[in-house]
Amino acid sequence: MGVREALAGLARWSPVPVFPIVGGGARDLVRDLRLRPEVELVATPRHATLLLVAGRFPSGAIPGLAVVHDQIPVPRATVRWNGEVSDEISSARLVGGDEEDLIATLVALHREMMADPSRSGPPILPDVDAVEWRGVGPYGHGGKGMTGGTPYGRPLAERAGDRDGIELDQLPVTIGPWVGALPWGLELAVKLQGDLVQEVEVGPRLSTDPPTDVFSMATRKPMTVAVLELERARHHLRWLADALSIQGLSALGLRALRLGKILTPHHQREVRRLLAMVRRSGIFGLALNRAGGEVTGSQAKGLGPVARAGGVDDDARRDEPAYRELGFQTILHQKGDAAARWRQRMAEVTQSLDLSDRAGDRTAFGAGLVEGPRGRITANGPSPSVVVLDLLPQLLSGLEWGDAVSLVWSLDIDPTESVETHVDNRGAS
Amino acid sequence: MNPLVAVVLIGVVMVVSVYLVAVIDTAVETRVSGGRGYARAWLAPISRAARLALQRRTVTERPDAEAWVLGPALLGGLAAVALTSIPFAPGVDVADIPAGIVLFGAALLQVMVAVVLHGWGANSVFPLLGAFRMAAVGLSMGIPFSLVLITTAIPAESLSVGAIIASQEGVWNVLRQPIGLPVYLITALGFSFWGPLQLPDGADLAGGTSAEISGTALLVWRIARASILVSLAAMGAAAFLGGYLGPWLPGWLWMIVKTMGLAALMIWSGHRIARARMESVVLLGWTVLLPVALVDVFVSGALTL
Amino acid sequence: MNLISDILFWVFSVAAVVTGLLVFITDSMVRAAYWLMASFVAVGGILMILDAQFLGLILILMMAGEMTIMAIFMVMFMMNPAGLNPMTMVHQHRTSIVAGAGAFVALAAVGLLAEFPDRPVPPGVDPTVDLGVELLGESMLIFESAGVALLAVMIGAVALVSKRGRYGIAEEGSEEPSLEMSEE
Amino acid sequence: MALLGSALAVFLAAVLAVGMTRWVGDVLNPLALTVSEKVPFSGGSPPDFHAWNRFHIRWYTMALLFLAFDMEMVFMYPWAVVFVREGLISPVEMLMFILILLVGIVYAWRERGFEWA
Repeated sequence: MGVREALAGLARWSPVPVFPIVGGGARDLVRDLRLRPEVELVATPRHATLLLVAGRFPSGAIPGLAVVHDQIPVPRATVRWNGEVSDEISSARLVGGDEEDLIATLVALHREMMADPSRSGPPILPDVDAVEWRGVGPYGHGGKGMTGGTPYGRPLAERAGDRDGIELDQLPVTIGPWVGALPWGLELAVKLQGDLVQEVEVGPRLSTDPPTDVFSMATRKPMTVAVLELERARHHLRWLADALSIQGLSALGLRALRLGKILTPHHQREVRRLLAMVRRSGIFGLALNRAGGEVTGSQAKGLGPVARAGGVDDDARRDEPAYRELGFQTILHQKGDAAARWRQRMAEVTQSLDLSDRAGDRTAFGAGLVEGPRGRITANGPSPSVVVLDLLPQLLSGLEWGDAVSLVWSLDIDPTESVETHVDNRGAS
Repeated sequence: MNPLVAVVLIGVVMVVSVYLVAVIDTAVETRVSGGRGYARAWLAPISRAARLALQRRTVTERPDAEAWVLGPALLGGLAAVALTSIPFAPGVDVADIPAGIVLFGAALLQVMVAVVLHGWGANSVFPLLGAFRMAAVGLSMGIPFSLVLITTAIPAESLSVGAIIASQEGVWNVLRQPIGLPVYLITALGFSFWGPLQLPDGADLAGGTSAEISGTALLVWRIARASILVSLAAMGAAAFLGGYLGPWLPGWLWMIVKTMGLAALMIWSGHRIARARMESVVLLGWTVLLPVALVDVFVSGALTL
Repeated sequence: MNLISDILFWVFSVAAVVTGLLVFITDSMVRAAYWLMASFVAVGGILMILDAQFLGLILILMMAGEMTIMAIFMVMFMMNPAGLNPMTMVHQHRTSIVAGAGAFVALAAVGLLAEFPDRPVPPGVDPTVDLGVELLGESMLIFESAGVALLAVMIGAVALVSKRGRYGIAEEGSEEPSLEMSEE
Repeated sequence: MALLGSALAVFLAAVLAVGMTRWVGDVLNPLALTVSEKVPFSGGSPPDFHAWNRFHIRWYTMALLFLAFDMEMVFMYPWAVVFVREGLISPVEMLMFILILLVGIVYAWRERGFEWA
């Protein structure tokens, strides 16, 4: 058919819409794909053509993979980056190598799909209703009475009391682990009453093997301050990139990401310019003005920027001679809410760059306790993300959904951070 | 104007301007992100459209199918009918009726209905939240939006858009009623759910009312949304910037320049201004924009006398 | 021209009646609300055919907000708001049939028996202007007292529903005081 | 009337164009979805309930206020047209009307009727 070929010829030049499923060790790689004009990371599988499964997952099984795969409209295909052959989707294209290889595969596969939709990946899940409903009930729709039964295969939400003193429906819904609105891998079982989050439970954690970044290396041997601080600044810029896109500023987020990738201590001016743009975006007045979510006092212990944003002077760098020589002073904010955490990290980016610039070849840490970008990393304690995940239910309840999302991102959570950061390490020592 | 000519005229205006909106959007995004390659901005809208045309539409288990179809169709229709009330050049208009700004206002307030239906249709949690957000935004912004438009009718002594443009022969309304345009643009962002007020389709809802659609359904939704933006920009140009009035250039060219200028400003805000909180938007509408719009009405009115 | 007007009149009339009927046939609260709006839009269309442009358009403008509010309130209060289980919007059949038939007969009688004025608006007159003059002149008192009535509506609504309602702060479990007289 | 007829034609044409585009898409890619492809998206877990539920809108105070305040629109449009013609009487009368209504808004604001989260 002529029309189809003509459209396929044009569609070749479209950015490839990719829905990512991201496990341990692949977050930075997938996030960097945003910088490539060939690829577009989308927030819902309905807008995607390709499913990208990247990184390590606990015991090989990827929760929700089949569901999300089937939700991608035809023509669709799956790319498994650096994974095992035994993964769930038999038709997945396996790729290893670097970003260039991945991009090349994504683009080639997208063109193939556009040209020949018959090669689209078949649905994984069986074509049967979850609940028998067809023909059930007086009208054959699966229900009985006004609210009874499971009309069209699913029940209606149930009534529950509310803080307004009215009894209204409460909708239990599991959001995540793969949704553009939340950090990759975070699963929240929420009970919504209207647009308000009444109750939250955090779903299973996707902890995998211990991280191999410079901060976890620093628990074992001293590292140069210049490297550590540059990496910390990079980490915060990557966080800024994610958090900005969720506040509707994806272009500004790209700027942060791009800067993070090439960051050196001499980029002070560019960083300041970016931070000024963030401040001028009105984010503190429009988006974070009353987002709430105070984390202060003892519950903030060891949470790095989150603690310091709440006025808790908690920073392992204070006790390091190298940092003392550099005249290191902790930056503190007082309120401990979402806005304070943004301000805290934004201030720490410039501080870290400055430290990195002046550090020379000083080294620090190496004795088991390290101040990582998310907080304190110890030889066998829980990682900061795990601590924060435990705080989430209490922080999120009662918030409007948009505020809840802003709050989650302000906490800088990586659900793939392992529960015990250094299980291997403990075995070795 | 002959209905057939009218359909062709509005059709051409919409196709060209929606394409330009998409190009400007990509270009601004590239600029803000510090990237390179503006050339792709010209091709991107077309290749994306082709890709979406080749994608299968999705449906959910038990949608309100009619509402789901009607949402985008109504949105597109409303954008078109809103454009009919605006003269593009002296004498070039489809329906410059005596109650022109009421026609425009009616079309724009119905946008709320289109988006609510679109979000409701999917029977899925993100679109549903998006639908109710649109209702809240629309109800908060509706009154200030109408008020600032009504204010432009005071010096014209008529509700016709043509008369409003003609009344700006000496001095544009943007100077006569300096509060009007900012309030209009903020509320216009609300009705086109663009930029900082992109709440019904926001990133925190994974696409909101459009989270469950794909293929041509998504394509027409995006086109309709851009058309609404164009209609609002065109009305902003007509009501506050003197429409086709201006020296040296021909009238229609002035109209295009002003319309795309306002559209570019709104698109720019989408990349430089953060998404507002829902509650802040409601508070902004009722406790800031509404009183400010009333001040606009009475001060501008008093100055006219 | 007259033929087109006639056709449009019949199209809008039939649409107004049919969509009005659909309000009571559909199971979905949102559909019911917007069918009602469609009915009003059709009536607005008829008004526009009668050259009452302003009235027709303002009706459509107003109904967008009003019917959206109706939809969200119905969704808020009705169980089964989308009509996923069949339900009926019609209750008290006998009473409603009698009331409906009575109303129809009364309105039909008015339609057939009343003498309607035949005063076409002369061309060149803008009815909107007349409406404005009327509002500021003769009907000033009505107009201002409408303001007072609307204020009463607003205050009543806020007093009844606000979080800090008249029975205390809602979050603390506000309760309506008992109507029983105290013993003292 | 003729002008409005053209506007109606434009509206219908745009609605039809949208419908046609969808139809062309459905011809190119026929709608034949399996059960799992129709599951509503919420990030990987199929929903347990219908999303349509009794939805508690927290801003119902604002909705009720709109209902009342919106009436002012009806008066405002004709008022603006005769503003200049009628002279000083028009702002005075309308200001009176608006001030009465504004009392309601101020009261709602004081009662925190616009806040919910």
